[in-house]
Amino acid sequence: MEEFVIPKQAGANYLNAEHGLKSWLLTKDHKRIALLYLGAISFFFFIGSLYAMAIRLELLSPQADLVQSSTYNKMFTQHGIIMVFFFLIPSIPATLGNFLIPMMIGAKDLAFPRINLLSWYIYILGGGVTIYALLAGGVDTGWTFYVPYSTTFSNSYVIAAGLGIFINGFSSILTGLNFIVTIHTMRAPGMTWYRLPLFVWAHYATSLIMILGTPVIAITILLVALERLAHIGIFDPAAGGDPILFQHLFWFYSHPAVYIMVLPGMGVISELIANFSRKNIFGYKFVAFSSLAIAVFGFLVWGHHLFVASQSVYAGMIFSFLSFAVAIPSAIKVFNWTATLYKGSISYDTPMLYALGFIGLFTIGGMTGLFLAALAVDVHLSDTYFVVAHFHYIMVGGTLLAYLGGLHYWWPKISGRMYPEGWGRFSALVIFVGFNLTFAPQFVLGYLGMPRRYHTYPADMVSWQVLHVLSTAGASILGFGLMVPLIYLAWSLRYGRIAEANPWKLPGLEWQTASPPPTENFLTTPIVTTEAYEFAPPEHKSVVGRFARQPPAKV
Amino acid sequence: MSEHIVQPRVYIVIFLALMVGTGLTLLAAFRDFPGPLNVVVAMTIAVVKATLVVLYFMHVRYSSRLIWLVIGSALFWLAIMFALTISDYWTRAWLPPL
Amino acid sequence: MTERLATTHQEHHRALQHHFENMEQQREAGTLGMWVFLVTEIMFFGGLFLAYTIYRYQYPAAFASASNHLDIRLGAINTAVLIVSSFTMAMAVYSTQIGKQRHTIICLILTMILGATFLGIKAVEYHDKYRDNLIPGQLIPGHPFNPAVAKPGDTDEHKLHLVEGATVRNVELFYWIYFAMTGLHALHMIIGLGIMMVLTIMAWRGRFGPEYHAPVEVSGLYWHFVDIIWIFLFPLLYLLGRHLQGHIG
Amino acid sequence: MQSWFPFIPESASTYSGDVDALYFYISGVTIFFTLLISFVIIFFVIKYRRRNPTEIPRPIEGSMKLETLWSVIPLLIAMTIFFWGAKVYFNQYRPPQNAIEVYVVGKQWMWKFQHATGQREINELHIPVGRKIRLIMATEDVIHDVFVPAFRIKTDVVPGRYTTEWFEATKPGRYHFFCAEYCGMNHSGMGGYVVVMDPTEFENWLSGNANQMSPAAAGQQMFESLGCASCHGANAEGGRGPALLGVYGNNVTLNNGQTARADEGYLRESILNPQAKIVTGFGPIMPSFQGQLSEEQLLQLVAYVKSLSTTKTETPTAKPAPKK
Ligand code: HEA
Ligand code: HEA
Ligand code: HEC
Ligand code: CUA
Ligand SMILES: [Cu+2]
Repeated sequence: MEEFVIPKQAGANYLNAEHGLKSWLLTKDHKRIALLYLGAISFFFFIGSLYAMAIRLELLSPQADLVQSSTYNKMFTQHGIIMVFFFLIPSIPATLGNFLIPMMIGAKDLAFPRINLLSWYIYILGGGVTIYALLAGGVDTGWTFYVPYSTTFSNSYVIAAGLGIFINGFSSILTGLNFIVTIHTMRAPGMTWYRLPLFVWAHYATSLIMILGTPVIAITILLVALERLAHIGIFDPAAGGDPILFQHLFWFYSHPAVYIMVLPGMGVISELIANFSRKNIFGYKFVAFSSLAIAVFGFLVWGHHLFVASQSVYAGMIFSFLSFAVAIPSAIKVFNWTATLYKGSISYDTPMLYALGFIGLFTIGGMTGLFLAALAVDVHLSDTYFVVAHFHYIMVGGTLLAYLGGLHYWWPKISGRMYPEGWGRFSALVIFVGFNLTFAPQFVLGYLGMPRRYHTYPADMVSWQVLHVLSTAGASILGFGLMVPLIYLAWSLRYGRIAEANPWKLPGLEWQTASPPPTENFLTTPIVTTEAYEFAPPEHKSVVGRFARQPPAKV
Repeated sequence: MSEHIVQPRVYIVIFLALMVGTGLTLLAAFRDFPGPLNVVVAMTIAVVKATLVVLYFMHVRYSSRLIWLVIGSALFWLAIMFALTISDYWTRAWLPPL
Repeated sequence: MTERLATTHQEHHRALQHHFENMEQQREAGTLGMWVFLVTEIMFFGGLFLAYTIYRYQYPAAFASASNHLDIRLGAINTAVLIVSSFTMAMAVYSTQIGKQRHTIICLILTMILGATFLGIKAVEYHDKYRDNLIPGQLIPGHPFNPAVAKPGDTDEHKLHLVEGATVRNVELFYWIYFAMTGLHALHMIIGLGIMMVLTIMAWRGRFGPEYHAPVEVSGLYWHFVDIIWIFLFPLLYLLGRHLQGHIG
Repeated sequence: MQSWFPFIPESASTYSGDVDALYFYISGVTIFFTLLISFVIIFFVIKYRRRNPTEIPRPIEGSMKLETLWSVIPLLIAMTIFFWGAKVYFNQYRPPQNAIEVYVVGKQWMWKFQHATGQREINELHIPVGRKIRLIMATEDVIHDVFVPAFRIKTDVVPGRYTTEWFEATKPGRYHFFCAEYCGMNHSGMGGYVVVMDPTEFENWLSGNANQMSPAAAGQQMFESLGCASCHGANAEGGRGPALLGVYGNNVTLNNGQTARADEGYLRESILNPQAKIVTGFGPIMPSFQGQLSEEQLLQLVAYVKSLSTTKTETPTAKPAPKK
């Protein structure tokens, strides 16, 4: 790969190629669109976090003291809706994925740049409609929109919020479509499937879920909105409809959607683990195909959300069985990451700290999923704080950490500046500690019987309050920890050290061009002749001992 | 550009087959077949018609394996959705008392 | 492996977008993109088909009665209309492939006329349902679902003839699904007509030819897909209860 | 098990021990794997830390043996959890015979209970220790859920049908129960207590509240007032409609040749949507009572029809259940 011509730093890059607001709002450059997403997604994360803080404050005491029940219900609903649909699902794919997939496969752009821009506008439109719903009075159905509460009994802005999610769904579909077509048709010469970075594999699997699952939630939400509008009765028992059918349709998407949320994170982690230990990933094909396996099996387990919902006992058993089966590909990933560290050259840079944190927290989050997949235990744990802890462990401890890790890792490429390493490590540590303090107590709380979506709880449960106080304390530390990167990343845009083209000295294609990259990524179409994560040239494979010879100096 | 150009002759044959299929399904609808056979007959004809459209009008017969894979996965996922949802409705009444 | 990529030195086609290497890649991406999009459409309609299946299994009699009330003649005519339009669409693709743009334009216009005919007939059917008070729920404010039910022996076509075991409220469920499915289908037809309008204009301006016809081809895929949906909707909605007509209670 | 700080809730039903055992087992597996992975990672991270900025470690390709090992072992462990969980769940969800039945109606945001002997309660349920209790649950509006942490049980209450849940309490006491399916504004207030009493105490409680009409008796009155009797006969001995004696708990032959088991759900459907399943030998003449009955009244009618059957359900007297 020595033959790349790396553009001079001072030359034109995607950031300064054009100027003015219009050049951003009408851009078709995947890198600029990624930044548009980054901005919008951060905004939604901020809103969602405010709700989280309000929830935690309210739960400090058993009584209602900050807000009324109706407000509390809106808080967790809106927290859930914003975090899931407008933050976590688009987070890694639409920002890092958008930015990096074309670069990683050696393409100039995604296959459909205009559609890419369109999906951002759709996202903004969907987000706008949802924000309207929040401002107009909010929704209080829970992010799951269970009928008949959402169709007939709720007095809140269900239609507007549903419409927002419906619209946003098309953004997700179009992103997935764009990724799939791009990965199939736009790979550079020599970029075979097995040379793709695992980040790309993970996004391929994610896109599969996006295009196969999202249409189903779209039609389901549409039916809920119509039912609410016209009282037609498709899910209404009074007309012969069946509320459980809604739950099937909802979870047919929403369980796979949790893998939309975690697979891109896993892709980031594969990159981080391999690159920061300077090793090829252990069992490349297993890690690659486990992503596909998760995407496929992920569609077979949705009924584990209905174990106590009066689903057939036998269907429950099938779904439970399959839920255990889907744990295996995740296990394969965890073990392969761990094995990759073996005899590596491990650096302690901030992205790696996030990656290591991810493995631990994802393991806990995933393993607690097994409690919930075990039928008899789920009967006790369903709809308690155990579930809340389970999914925050994966979504916050897992995906959010992966997102932060990836953002730090690629920050030099994206912005052309380095972030301050010391602050980075410091905040990674604070976040790790704060996170565990927030959500570990909730496991205990859940087994003790505290139901979720509860504004108040019995005052005689002293142990419950103790755990809630711990959790709130943890959330404050977590919140502080999250604010630090927000500040120093913004700071670094101006004052950070100028980044080299390849600050981490890595073989990935995205590092073989300038930081920030030029508009069409590479000056000439690259020709790929090496495997992914190939640090040492092939002739070094035979060398005995832990290290190969000194590498040929990279530019 | 190695693309196959389907000749009008083929289109006409398929078109006629589709019309015949429509006629058949209409005729079959008024006959009382035993058991659930009415559904089976109607659906078989519909599937055949749809297959003809996909293979010839949509050129899939001459397309790459990738396109076959895409269509196959759509059908596979549809089957998952139906099979597992129906597994619930179907087995609800089975539970024997203790 | 030192040779540079064979960045085509041949003349760039003016329709080639900057980020593609050549027309072949662009066409491949377009076709794959449309197919992937159709997959999402299949899943989109799939949710409704699933609802249909579950409820039909639970309320076969009501579904048969409701289905029998639909106008089978109009339904059958519409099926034929759509099949013909699929044929003309296929011919439009063929004409572009062999470079006869005038034929393309004729075929597209025919397809549009047929599509519009379908929608017109659908509108007549919807109006019939409106007249018989079969619009479910409060979909049309002030015009609730309230069909007249025929007594045994009564042959009034505008009344609902209930098959043994059917109830009116489950008939309403059928009509809900009927309107949701045919409504979404019609929406897709309307979008298809819009696309075809654009294609016609492009063909008029002489944009297509043997090297560049992906837009016509890809739109054709879409149109055929809409046809396929109808191929399933017709028997499911119009036909499956017909043999029970003798059992009207 | 109550240490200085509780990590598990009180355990007060025959089922809670089973759930706890499985819970501890999975906890063990989880702790084992979490510690294992953490230790290995920390060990590697320290041992193989980067010592020289230019070093490049030797690539390692992967190992089929290891991959198999760490797929199969977790799979086997997962299967033990699956089978254990399924077994306990299966027993928990099969309706027991000879249980004391309590009718439960949930509505935003309260619970109404009615004992077979007529006592009504709101947000409180008194039951005897050591007897199987079966809750037959309906809701007037949205989905609710009866969750008793101390018994480790939970089942949604779904509009349009009956769901059931059963337990056998092992320790007298007052236990919290909660609504565990989000149901709107006052969801977190929709709970109360299950009061588990000694048999004699319970007997006293029953007789202290004995002035209410039993659901079956109330159902019988409605059977007349709603005109059911005009078709089914004053004593449900049959007429234009089928006799209802001995229907409950048996198989009914339908006019399409199929059979249906007459459980509570069937009786409910027969009253609300009589056209759905027609008894063989009868015409579809029974009118639907949809929209004319509250869930409570419906339960009373069902209770009455059930009382006509020989498949006896226990009455909540304090006789200890025959132990086998
Ligand atoms: C990114 C999000 C995410 C992910 C990845 C998962 C992953 C899993 N989830 Fe989770 N889940 C949610 C988000 C997620 N979940 C959310 C949001 C809810 C609540 C929704 C709501 O109601 O609001 C929920 C709820 C939920 C329930 C329903 C609980 C209830 O409401 O009653 C269940 C039940 O089975 C479940 C199971 C699982 C399982 C088995 C996995 C598995 O995929 C986990 C697999 C991973 C591992 C197992 C760890 C790695 C493995 C090892 C380290 C090796 C050792 C392994 C073995 C010995 C097997 N989840
Ligand atoms: C991506 C998904 C995601 C994320 C990131 C989070 C993040 C958090 N969540 Fe959330 N949560 C959900 C998804 C998520 N949650 C979902 C789906 C539900 C279910 C909803 C339902 O039941 O319908 C839920 C429900 C839920 C509950 C249960 C409510 C209930 O059932 O009654 C609780 C309670 O503690 C909670 C807490 C938190 C906390 C403390 C965080 C923390 O991690 C948040 C951390 C962030 C901060 C603390 C702020 C960071 C600060 C800044 C960004 C800068 C701020 C700057 C200034 C103030 C100047 N969440
Ligand atoms: C107009 C006459 C009529 C009235 C009034 C009527 N029924 Fe019926 N009922 C029938 C007939 C006929 C059948 C058998 C056909 C069927 O299953 O629909 C039947 C069936 C039933 C069944 C199912 C019996 C079985 O063997 O499976 C139940 C339970 C029942 N009725 C309860 C009631 C109750 C409770 C009421 C009053 C609220 C009532 N019926 C009012 C005529 C009537
Ligand atoms: Cu009732 Cu929650
Ligand atoms: Cu799930």
